[in-house]
Amino acid sequence: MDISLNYEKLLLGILQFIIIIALAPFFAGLIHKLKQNFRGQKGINMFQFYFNFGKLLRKGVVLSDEASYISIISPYIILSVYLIVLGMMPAFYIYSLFSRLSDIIVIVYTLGAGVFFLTLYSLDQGSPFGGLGGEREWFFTMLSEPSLIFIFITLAIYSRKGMLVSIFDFIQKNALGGHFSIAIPFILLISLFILGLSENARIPIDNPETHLELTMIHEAIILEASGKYLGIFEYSSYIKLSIFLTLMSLIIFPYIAYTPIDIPLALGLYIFKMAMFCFMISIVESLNPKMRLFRAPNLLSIAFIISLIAMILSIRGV
Amino acid sequence: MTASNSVDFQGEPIGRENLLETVAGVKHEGVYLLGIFAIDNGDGSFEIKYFFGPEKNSSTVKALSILASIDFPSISGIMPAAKIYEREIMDMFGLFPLNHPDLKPLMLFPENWDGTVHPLKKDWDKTIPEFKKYGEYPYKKAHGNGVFEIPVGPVHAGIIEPGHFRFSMRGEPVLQLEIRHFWKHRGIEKLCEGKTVSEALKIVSRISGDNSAGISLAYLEASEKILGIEIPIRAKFIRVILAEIERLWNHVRDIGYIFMDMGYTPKAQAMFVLEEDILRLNKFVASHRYMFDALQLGGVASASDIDINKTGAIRGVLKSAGEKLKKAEWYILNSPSVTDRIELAGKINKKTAEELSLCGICARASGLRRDSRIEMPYLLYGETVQVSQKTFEEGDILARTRIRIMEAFESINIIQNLLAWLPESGEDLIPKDCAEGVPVSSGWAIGNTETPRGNAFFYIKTGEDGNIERLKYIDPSFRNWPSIQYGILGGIIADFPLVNKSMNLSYAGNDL
Amino acid sequence: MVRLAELFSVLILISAVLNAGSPFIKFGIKLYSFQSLMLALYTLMVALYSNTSALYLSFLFIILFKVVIIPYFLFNTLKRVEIKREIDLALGIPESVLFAGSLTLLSNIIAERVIKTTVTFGSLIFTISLATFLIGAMLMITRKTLFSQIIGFLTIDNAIFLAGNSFTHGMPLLVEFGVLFDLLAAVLILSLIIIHIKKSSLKTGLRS
Amino acid sequence: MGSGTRDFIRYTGIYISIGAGLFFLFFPFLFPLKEFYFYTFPFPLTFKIDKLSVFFIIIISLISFFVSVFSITYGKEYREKPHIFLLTPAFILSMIFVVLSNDIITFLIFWELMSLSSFFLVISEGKPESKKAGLLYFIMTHIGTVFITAGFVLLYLKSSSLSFGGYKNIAGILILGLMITGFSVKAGLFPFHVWLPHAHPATPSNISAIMSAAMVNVAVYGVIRVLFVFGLKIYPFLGIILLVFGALSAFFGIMNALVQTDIKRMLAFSTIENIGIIYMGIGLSFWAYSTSHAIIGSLAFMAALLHILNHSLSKSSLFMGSGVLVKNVRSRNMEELGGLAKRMGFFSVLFLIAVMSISAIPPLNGFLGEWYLYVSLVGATQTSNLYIIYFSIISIALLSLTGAIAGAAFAKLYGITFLGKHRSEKARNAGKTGIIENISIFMPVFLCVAIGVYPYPLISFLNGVSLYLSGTKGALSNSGHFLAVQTFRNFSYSSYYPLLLISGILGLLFIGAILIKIFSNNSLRRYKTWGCGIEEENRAAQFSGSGFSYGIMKVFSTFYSRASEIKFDSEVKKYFRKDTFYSEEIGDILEKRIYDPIKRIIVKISGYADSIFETGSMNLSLLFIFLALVLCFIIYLFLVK
Repeated sequence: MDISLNYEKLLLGILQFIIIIALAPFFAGLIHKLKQNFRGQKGINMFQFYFNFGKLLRKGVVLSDEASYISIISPYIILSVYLIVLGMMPAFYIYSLFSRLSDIIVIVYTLGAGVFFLTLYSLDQGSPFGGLGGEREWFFTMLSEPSLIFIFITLAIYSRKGMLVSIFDFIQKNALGGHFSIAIPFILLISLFILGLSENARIPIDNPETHLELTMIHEAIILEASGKYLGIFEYSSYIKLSIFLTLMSLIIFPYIAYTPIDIPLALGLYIFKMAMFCFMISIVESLNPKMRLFRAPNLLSIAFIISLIAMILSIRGV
Repeated sequence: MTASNSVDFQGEPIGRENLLETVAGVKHEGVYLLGIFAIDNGDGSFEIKYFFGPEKNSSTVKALSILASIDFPSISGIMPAAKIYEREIMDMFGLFPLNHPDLKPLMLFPENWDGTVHPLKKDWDKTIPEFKKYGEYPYKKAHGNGVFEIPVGPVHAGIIEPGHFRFSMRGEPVLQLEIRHFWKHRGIEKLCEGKTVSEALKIVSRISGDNSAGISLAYLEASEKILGIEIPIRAKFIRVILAEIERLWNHVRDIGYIFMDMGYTPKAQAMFVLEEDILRLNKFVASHRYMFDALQLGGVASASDIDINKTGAIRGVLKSAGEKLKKAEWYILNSPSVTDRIELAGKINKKTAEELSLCGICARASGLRRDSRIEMPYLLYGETVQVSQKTFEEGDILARTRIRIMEAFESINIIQNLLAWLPESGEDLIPKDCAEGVPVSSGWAIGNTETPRGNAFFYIKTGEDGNIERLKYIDPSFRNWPSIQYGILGGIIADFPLVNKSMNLSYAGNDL
Repeated sequence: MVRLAELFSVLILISAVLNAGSPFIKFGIKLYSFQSLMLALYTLMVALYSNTSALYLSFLFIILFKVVIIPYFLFNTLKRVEIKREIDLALGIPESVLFAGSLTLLSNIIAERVIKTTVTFGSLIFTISLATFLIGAMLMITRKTLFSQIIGFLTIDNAIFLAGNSFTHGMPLLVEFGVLFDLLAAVLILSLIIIHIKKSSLKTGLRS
Repeated sequence: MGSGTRDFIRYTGIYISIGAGLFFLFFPFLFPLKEFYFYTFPFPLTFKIDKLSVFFIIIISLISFFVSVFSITYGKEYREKPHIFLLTPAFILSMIFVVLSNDIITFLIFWELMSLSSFFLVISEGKPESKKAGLLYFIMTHIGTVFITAGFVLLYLKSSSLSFGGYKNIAGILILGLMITGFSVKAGLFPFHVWLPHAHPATPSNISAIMSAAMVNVAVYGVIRVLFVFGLKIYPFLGIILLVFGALSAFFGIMNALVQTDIKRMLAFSTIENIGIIYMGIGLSFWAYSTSHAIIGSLAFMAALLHILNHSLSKSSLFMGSGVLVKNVRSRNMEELGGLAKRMGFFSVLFLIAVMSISAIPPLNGFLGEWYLYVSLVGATQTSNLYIIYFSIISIALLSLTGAIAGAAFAKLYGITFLGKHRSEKARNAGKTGIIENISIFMPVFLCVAIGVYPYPLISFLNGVSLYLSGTKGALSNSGHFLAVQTFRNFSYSSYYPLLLISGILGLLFIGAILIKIFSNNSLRRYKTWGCGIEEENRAAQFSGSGFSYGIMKVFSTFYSRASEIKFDSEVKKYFRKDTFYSEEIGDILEKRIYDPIKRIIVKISGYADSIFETGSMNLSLLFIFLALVLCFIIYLFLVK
């Protein structure tokens, strides 16, 4: 595909970027709301996480005495790292803002940079809980990164393209004809779903709602954050969730607009698909207890082997 | 009446040189420690009393006592469970336990309390020492390259009571755990001194909100024995029904928390809804959600009388409780992910449980057959109500949770039976002589009942004027807290909240 | 149709891998049932594709025996012996899952080397049936409790069915029926053995 | 020797090193592609500059220059041992001459000089541990030299020429095997790496920087020259073997690096990891050239060359950084450091960038090499050879695992060392870093950033090197704005725009920071870290390095030899324990399981032989020597045939 830019593409790319950033807290809120409904609670407002973000911005920051420059820069770095990955996703319009950057290896390693700074942040305040979270974060990242790379490389081999934008361009164009397997996207989706749960600190790997310092992962890392920094961390986690959900929605059924006319339909479908995955995640979270910490490798190894099988199949040219 | 809570007591203190020998002999008989406490005789001498649980096939409590003035021999080497009691005596009376293997302050923190002021001595003039730092608390240390500590509490992230846990770790496994509690000592024992028996009841029933009925019953057992009050049969029925409703409520809530802490929130919510139903039932039956003031000296309050309406309400709640508990049990036994989460974690083996004289759920899950309702029957237990005992050998979270569920079913059964056999209404709830005015009598007695957490133990001594001279309460949580560290040792720290919740010990009851 | 057949065959393999990754017996039986359902659907696709009437019957038999009756028997036995999960695996879960993955790689190599003959949907089916076969064998070797070994055995059987159905456009119906019946008998006998072992040694539990 | 003389010797040595570094940095540009002869007795020494040696000379002299500048102030630590600074220029020059040399004799002479001078540098601290490490290094490096010499002898027999010029494409599998084994011992490839984690911590930091960032590259140079210049490109399986050993080395090295608490030992293991990644590139490239997949070959070769450069830059700055830490804090143990970021502002930022570079975080240079490697591995899965497909799948898995664990290991290194509270009094009283030290670390770090952000000139240079060696044009297109490579059969490109990535991240960072600044409450208050309501100064109450690596270590526990012990006060029952003493030793499993038993066997045999020689007669020992000679002849006969 042609990835050269003109003003229209750039403008629409920026528009798409802003829309998916703005939607990110909504999906996180939707999952929360659905989970509460499954429990028989009335639940929060679906837009609650926007209010939370606003409230956190209005609050002042309390910074630890021990904090160095890492505490001040890393929230912004993490936010921009996740933003740039989100900006690569052709969520509903093919020429995404950073479509040129969307090489598969770059995506995985850029996400890794986010984890790197997150764990540095966790160690910066000299709090025991932060390090506990950082250790577990790396533990799960290490287990899930090979699967993530395998998933992306499978997609690349499957479509014989190296960039995310071209990959989904290929899948969409060939979805209805040609030699096209539904087995590979299906099993990739299983693997990606497990990874999405683990990377976004969801049950059964982590419990996002707990107050127990000793069992949590993501929340333990940002335990010392307050005010706008906490707000940035929260927003970054919504964006990360959005990245994974968008990937899933693209793999299962890509419908991406090429011209401005198609955008409304594609946007509608995008929101619908995302809501579907939110629903699925909330069901999984309601039906499963949190795993024991050292049982998680079982689940993640299954994700790895499934993506490996997908890769073998894609190399065979199924 | 069978001999309820009879005490095998020689009356005269034995010589302190014979103490260790006697205790070793007592231990050899296989009994466990109920409590150790001191009494200030007012003349510079102190009497230290030792109470031991009954032997098999007997319901008689063993007791010993020695006299002391400055120090007393420690029996912790023989009975490790005595450790905390002796530290408490050192704090409260200034008596020094000789040869104590792990001596440091228990309740009075050197960080802000003058260690030379001992509040339970009769000569303390109630002046509080100046608030300043007097010393350091010697925490246990773990040494080694890369070993670090995680101090948790006393202020927690959630709304729970204060307690300090200090983990020494190297990665995830816990190398050592030290617990330091008693952050909000209320001075209840001192407060009750000089009060009349019925005044003290109000204080005592509020020691630990969720075990109000159980603790009050133990107090009433003791005080009614001193005063020689015979309780009407209908009052006995109502007392047992209330106690069992309280047990059911506690167990339902604790099972809910187990689900909550493993992140299985929908099931937890089902349990919490049931808990709320029972609390509302409490309000309807006993006119208070936590059953405060439902029990009175000699019987029960007239507001807690169980009429036909209340019977119906209770039966309705019991029915839904039975159904919901069945479901919870199914999930715990049959859902592999749930079972996997709680199996083999937080294991307290039988030997540790025995050495630390555990009680209640924790003891029964570790294979000890301890239940005051069977061992030292009181009220209707042992006659009208036959409690069947459940024990597990495993001692892990699963065993404790299963015992909770089984006991909740047992409670439902007991309540249903008692409701069916409840004597005609219209009988007295309080004996005539008691209703007119509380009789005055001097003497001492003990009361021991099974609260949802284990056995609550009261020792009450009244003076010539009928007022309380010394009141000692020993909560099940006080006995069980020290065992929690042996449950997590070698396990990983992420399991600790579940281990803690599965025991669900009280901070308030622990810290009087 | 071919794509759907592919999907079902891949899901057979995936469920075998999941079986290697789960220490829970009940889940294993459910997975076996699911796997058989996929096998049945695959057979249906082959039947539609090649229009062989014998395969329709085979589809029905698989549904009847493998999806319904055998899991039912297994559940029944499980209920009577009351074991919930196996505690002693000879190989840890992540290791056995990785082992299953390498077996898939291996069978892919073998398939590429060996298969020259025409098979209904290419050598993919051979890879998958071989991999499923090997994972089933691995389950039988690495698990210590009899139940999981039975599941491994049944997985092997499914793999053979898969291969058989794709090689010759279905085995002769009589043979297939005979095999199914044989299988049922085997499961019944094994269930009896399990119950017997359980009764004779209540304390020691189920160790084969 | 008075202190004045010692200082004079020291400074002389340092300035000679700086001069040598600077001279040889520009030397290739002054005399491009020339040959030199020095007629000395009894053999002439011949040297030649070609594109491959230019690349390595530049790296070696660059690193030597940086480290020598660093030594100006750091050298004061070793005021009492001026001979270190006389040996250093000898070491540097011998490395450069090894790379330059154009015949067997010259090569072996300078190789031996390099080994000897580095051996003396390893034992220069004079501590028992450094003597032990030096001995191990000496033995291992000579085993390697034996293999290399054997390979050269065979080459000579085959071509009857001493000069490298006569060896083009004649080396068969035996020669390649021998020489690669020999060079791999020096490079510290798994499973010959045992000397490396002992030698680096025992050596002064400036020397370990040169050893890790330059000397190891000399060995890699040998491998590349032997494989691509001397080697017959008809052994594709050799490439696969190198690929697999490279992947194992990378994985094994980083697994061990993760659990170390000694900074220099950890960096040494990281060297093993990076050598593994370089070998992966070399192996894959050799395979591809042997099977005429020129595109994949040039990509993989590019990955190897880039990684050699990146590793040298970041590793030298990290080793210099560890020297600064040792100098200012007097401890190499991470568990005793902490909180240094506030005390050493600029230095901590430099260290952070070096750490990010070596853990391959985009858009720094470390990522660039790994990106090429991934792309070439993905390309290899598209070929029709079954073995390379499967081995590249396995390599991708191991490489990604390595990448993730490297992130963890270096986050731990930086986080535990520089962040949090100070973990000991030593760290509290840490001194400030000097300007010269900062400058000497800043130079490689700046190059790291520059290469990461604007690699285009470098890529064209490396393209030239690869073109020189392979003779085929690669598929790298360098249009000045992005790096594009053809990966797949059907004319598809993958591309990486480092400039766009960095400007995108910085732009978003800038916009985000401004927006948040405008819309947020900017009040900031400093307070103590949350201690759960306890008011106490507790340094132990923060996460430790050993704790940080626990989770990963637990999952891969089979890869470690781990012995832990808890000691209690054994007199009392468990209910009254006061203090717990925990000790844990995590060792290299290969060393424990293979090398130590071999050592024991050798000691046993030599003891046995000793007893024979003591009791036996002269004849018996002569018989042994005779038998050894006969054996040599037999081997010779077989080899020549």
